[in-house]
Amino acid sequence: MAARPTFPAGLALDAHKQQACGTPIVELPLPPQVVLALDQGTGYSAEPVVTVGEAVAAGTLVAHAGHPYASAVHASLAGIVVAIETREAAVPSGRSVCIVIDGNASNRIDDSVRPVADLAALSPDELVQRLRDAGIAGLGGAGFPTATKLAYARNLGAHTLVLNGAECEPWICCDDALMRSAADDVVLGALILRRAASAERCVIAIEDDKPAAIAAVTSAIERLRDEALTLAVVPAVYPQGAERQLITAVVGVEVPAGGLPADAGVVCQNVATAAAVAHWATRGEPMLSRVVTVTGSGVEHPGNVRAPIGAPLAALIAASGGYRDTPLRLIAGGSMTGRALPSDEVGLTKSMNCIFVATRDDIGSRLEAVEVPCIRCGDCAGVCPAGLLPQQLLRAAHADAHDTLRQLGLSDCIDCGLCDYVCPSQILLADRFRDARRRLQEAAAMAQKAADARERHGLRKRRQQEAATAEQQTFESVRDRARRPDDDSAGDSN
Amino acid sequence: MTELLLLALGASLVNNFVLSNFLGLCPFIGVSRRFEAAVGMALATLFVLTLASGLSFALWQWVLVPLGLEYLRTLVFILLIAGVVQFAEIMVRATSPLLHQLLGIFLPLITTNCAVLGVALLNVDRQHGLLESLVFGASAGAGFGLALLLFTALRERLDTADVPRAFRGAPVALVTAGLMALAFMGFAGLGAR
Amino acid sequence: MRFDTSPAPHVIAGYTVPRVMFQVLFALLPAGMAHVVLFGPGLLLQLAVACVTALLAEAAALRWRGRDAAPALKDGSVLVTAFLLAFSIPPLLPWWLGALGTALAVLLGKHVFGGLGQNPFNPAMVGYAILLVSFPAEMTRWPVPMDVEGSRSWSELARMSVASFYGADLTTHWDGYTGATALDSIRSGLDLRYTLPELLARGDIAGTLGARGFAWINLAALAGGLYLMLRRIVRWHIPVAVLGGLLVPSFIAHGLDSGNALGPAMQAFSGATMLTAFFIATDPVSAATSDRGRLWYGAGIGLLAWIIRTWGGYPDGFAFAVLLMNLAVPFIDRYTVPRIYGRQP
Amino acid sequence: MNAGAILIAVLVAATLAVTLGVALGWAAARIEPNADSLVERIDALLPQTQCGQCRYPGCRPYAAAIASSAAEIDRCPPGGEATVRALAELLDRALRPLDPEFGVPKPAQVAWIDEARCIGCARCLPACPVDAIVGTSRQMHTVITRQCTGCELCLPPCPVDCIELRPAPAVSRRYSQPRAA
Repeated sequence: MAARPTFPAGLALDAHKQQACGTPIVELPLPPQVVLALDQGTGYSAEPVVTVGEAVAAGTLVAHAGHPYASAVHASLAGIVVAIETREAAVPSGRSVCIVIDGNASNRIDDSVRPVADLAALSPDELVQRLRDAGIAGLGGAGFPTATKLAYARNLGAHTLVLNGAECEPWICCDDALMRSAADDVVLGALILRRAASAERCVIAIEDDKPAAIAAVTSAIERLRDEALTLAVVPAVYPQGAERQLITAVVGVEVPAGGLPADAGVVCQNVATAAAVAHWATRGEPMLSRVVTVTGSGVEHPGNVRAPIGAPLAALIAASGGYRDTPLRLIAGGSMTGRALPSDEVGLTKSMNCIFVATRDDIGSRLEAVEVPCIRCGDCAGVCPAGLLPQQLLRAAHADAHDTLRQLGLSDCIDCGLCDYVCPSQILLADRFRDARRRLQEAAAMAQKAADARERHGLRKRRQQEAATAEQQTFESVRDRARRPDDDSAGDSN
Repeated sequence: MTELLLLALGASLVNNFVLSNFLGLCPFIGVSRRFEAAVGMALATLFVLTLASGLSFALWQWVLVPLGLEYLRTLVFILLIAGVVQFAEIMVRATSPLLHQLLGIFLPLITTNCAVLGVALLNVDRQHGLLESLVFGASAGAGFGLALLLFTALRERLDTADVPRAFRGAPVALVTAGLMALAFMGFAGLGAR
Repeated sequence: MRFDTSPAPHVIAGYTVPRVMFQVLFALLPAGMAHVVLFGPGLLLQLAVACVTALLAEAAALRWRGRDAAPALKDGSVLVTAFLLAFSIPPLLPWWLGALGTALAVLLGKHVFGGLGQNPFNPAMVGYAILLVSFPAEMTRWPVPMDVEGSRSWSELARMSVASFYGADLTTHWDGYTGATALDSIRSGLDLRYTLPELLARGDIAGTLGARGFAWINLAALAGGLYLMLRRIVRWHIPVAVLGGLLVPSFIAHGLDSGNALGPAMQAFSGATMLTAFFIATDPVSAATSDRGRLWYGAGIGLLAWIIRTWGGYPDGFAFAVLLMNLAVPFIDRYTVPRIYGRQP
Repeated sequence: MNAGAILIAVLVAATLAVTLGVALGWAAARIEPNADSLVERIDALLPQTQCGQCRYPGCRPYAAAIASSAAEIDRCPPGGEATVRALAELLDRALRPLDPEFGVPKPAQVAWIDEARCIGCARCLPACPVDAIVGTSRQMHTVITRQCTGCELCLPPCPVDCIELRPAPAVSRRYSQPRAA
């Protein structure tokens, strides 16, 4: 199949996938303890519905998704809740309330875990609700609740479901492994998601450097014979797997700035999410585990591991043969956008697709980098998939010039890190932009608050004025009424 | 036609009022910190220069010369320019009070902008006709505006540059203006051959 | 186990500024060899004095600001400035003028604005323009190149270059060895109402592709420039735009008036055309930043150079054309922001 | 030079002056200055706490005072240095530190009512410039945290000092785009 045209810019990177991709997916033995972060990576936390000391079974709901950006959390291990407390966690803020469960050997499974018998009878709305209850969240890296995304897609009338199997980021290959071993699950999940989103068609997009996955998915599609389902092979160019860029490559439309993919008639889900949906449909299991790549020169046997959500990362690394050499960074994600974690005690989250244990061999280029002033060479602008001018943004960020930053489209930066990658001055551009974006968001929130206060103050002043006028009128009418019977006092009004 | 074109080219580029003749330097340095203000200043100066050229020509040709009052020209021109500038100020205040704030003292100072009086006097010295006066005034204004806008955009970039402390602000602005004048020397002799 | 944290991305390509700068120096090699063969070893002397002065000036400026000078001296950027200036000035220039020009280029053109990456003007062109305006006689005296017929020997040229470098008066010994450049001779010829064909028929002006001597240097610079484009140090926008801005009007003008207007081949292979198009105008610090902006910027340089060459007071307008477009860069950048993904143009 | 020439010269100059004066006077009277748009742009940069620390009865009156150059831009402690900077940039005025006479900047804060001690006197309700306190007589009052500007104007009327200021909660995070994967 010929590769199709893609989004502008981007860069073909050294993939580093062979390390972890040679071996089949390994099942992690049940760990003695799991640490379930209630923020699963979106910045919004679920609310605990269990108390310390309570016994839970595998699949028991332990935290309820109050906010649409939070996802429900289920016990991934049968045992006793031993703590509910704020801990270090593998989430952007660095900390989250966590539910800690000590396992007992019962392996009891919650009664609610039953195959979904009436799947075909469920309406799309019911499907979305059931997926929300099952705590299904995007497994591609953002951890955004699938149900919320589907609800947006339904509200805005999305016509196409794009299933993201691009996996463009170096080092990560969990989706590749999953597609090769469980292509039927992916395809089944795709059909369920398409129905839940009420989309007309579904396209599974895979980068052309994964021929085995392409073959597996192709034959799974053939077995299913559903005309709404097609495969798109996209070139292996980073960041092909970024939602907006993939949509442009596959569907040929751009997602409007500041809008959602659904505004362009598209909803995007990860292939692993689709497989998890299939898991839920066939076994009734909420999201209890995921496949994660454990890789880097710092682990003995790189590979893909299926592990319960909340499993301590140390356990995953131990299952991969433990550390070797001198591990310098523990990175959740790949080399381009992964977040370096302070500790391997944190639990696996739904959004964590890769554990990259990096040694000097892997990240030496960054460790040895010496930052020099920007020479405006424009290489960063040449690769920016969002069409931005990082060199100009850097100046504006340095000067903290909010208007300029907005004009230059800081909010459209997708944080792919390519500008850093190519910069000959070796400036930490992506990090500066993250920082500037945070400041910009804070300023916007302050401005919103000020605007609200201005409006309320205005309303209050008007109300006071009206009250004063009314009082004046009342006073005058009372006075007039008091005056009418007594004509002699007419002259007093002067 | 060619004559007028050469006149315009000369007044705007080759003998640029700011960068070759060093006329009108105070707003050039003073109103070049913000681009919006510079655009306003460029337009105001263009307006004043063109109007003052036409009116001063009329006064000269039809009042001062017939009455033999040529010696009054400096006084009368300044009076005239002051009037035009005041009018420009009223217009600016009505259309954009923010611009009025930004231009501040430099708006009334157009009155004593040597570029404006310079154009009026040069028109008389070179015995320009009405059309020539207007073209000369307008292109001098355009040249002033061009230099001002280029300079302002440069200074905005210098604002975020890592300039040595001793050169920050006015010193580096003056060095930049000097290098601009150097670059404009490239136009020297243009049209002379 | 605990780990250090650091922001993403964790792996970078490892391109560096010194690598870029030394590639540029390397690409100047062919032009340098052609220069030495045709005009004698003067260029080497100029390079030596320019490099030494540039490094000293850079070190002094950084020391004075209380910064570490070592990395800046090693990154090669100041050497690029020195090389470009040395290539632009005549090889017969007395050493103190070369030193003065370089010092002004580095101090006034670069460090007043804050050093690497901050200078709005191309430092080498600042130095060149100051020298040209201040010392017009010295700055327009070139050796007669070796490819002009005559009985000059290279060793004699070398002796003259060294003598001139120390400031000897050339008129006594080497009168016939120096002269104006081809572009300069054509200008003065045209001023004296000769026609272009008459001038080009003289053996001392035009070669097959362009001006005697300079045609080979331009060809060599073109080769070096293509190498830089191949190595992706330079992208195509600026060189193509510079050449387009120069050649399109010269093609039209030559078509209209072949008696007076230089043709595109002569324009392309004389003076500093190729050096500017590939090495000087492409200095990223002082160039426009977006691709579209770079097209405007380059075209402006080419067009202004053509205007100055045709009607102006200087024989080769490239230095001023570059400076003029340098000062328009922030203005161009303002209006050539590329369309952002997902936004209306 | 004779007296006639002087007279003519004076006449010409005077005529010109009078003509220009009349024309300008007419123009000044006919063309209204439009100050409101400037006041609005200044008001947009103020934090809208309506706290009155600038000694003007609210943010908009202070904006009007700045626009007419009656007040300097250094009187707004809740906005802090950022507001002074934004104002200086908008108006191209010199950057200056906040005048401590009008208070010192504090971290963002919101009012909080100790409901155990509140006697429900309702005196704080009219004091709030943004109606962020709810409650009626003899009922417990409470502050709508999201709308409170932390202006402290509710403190003085409270007879039992049951209102205190607490650090404002962090601004809410918005849905950030899924990252490249």
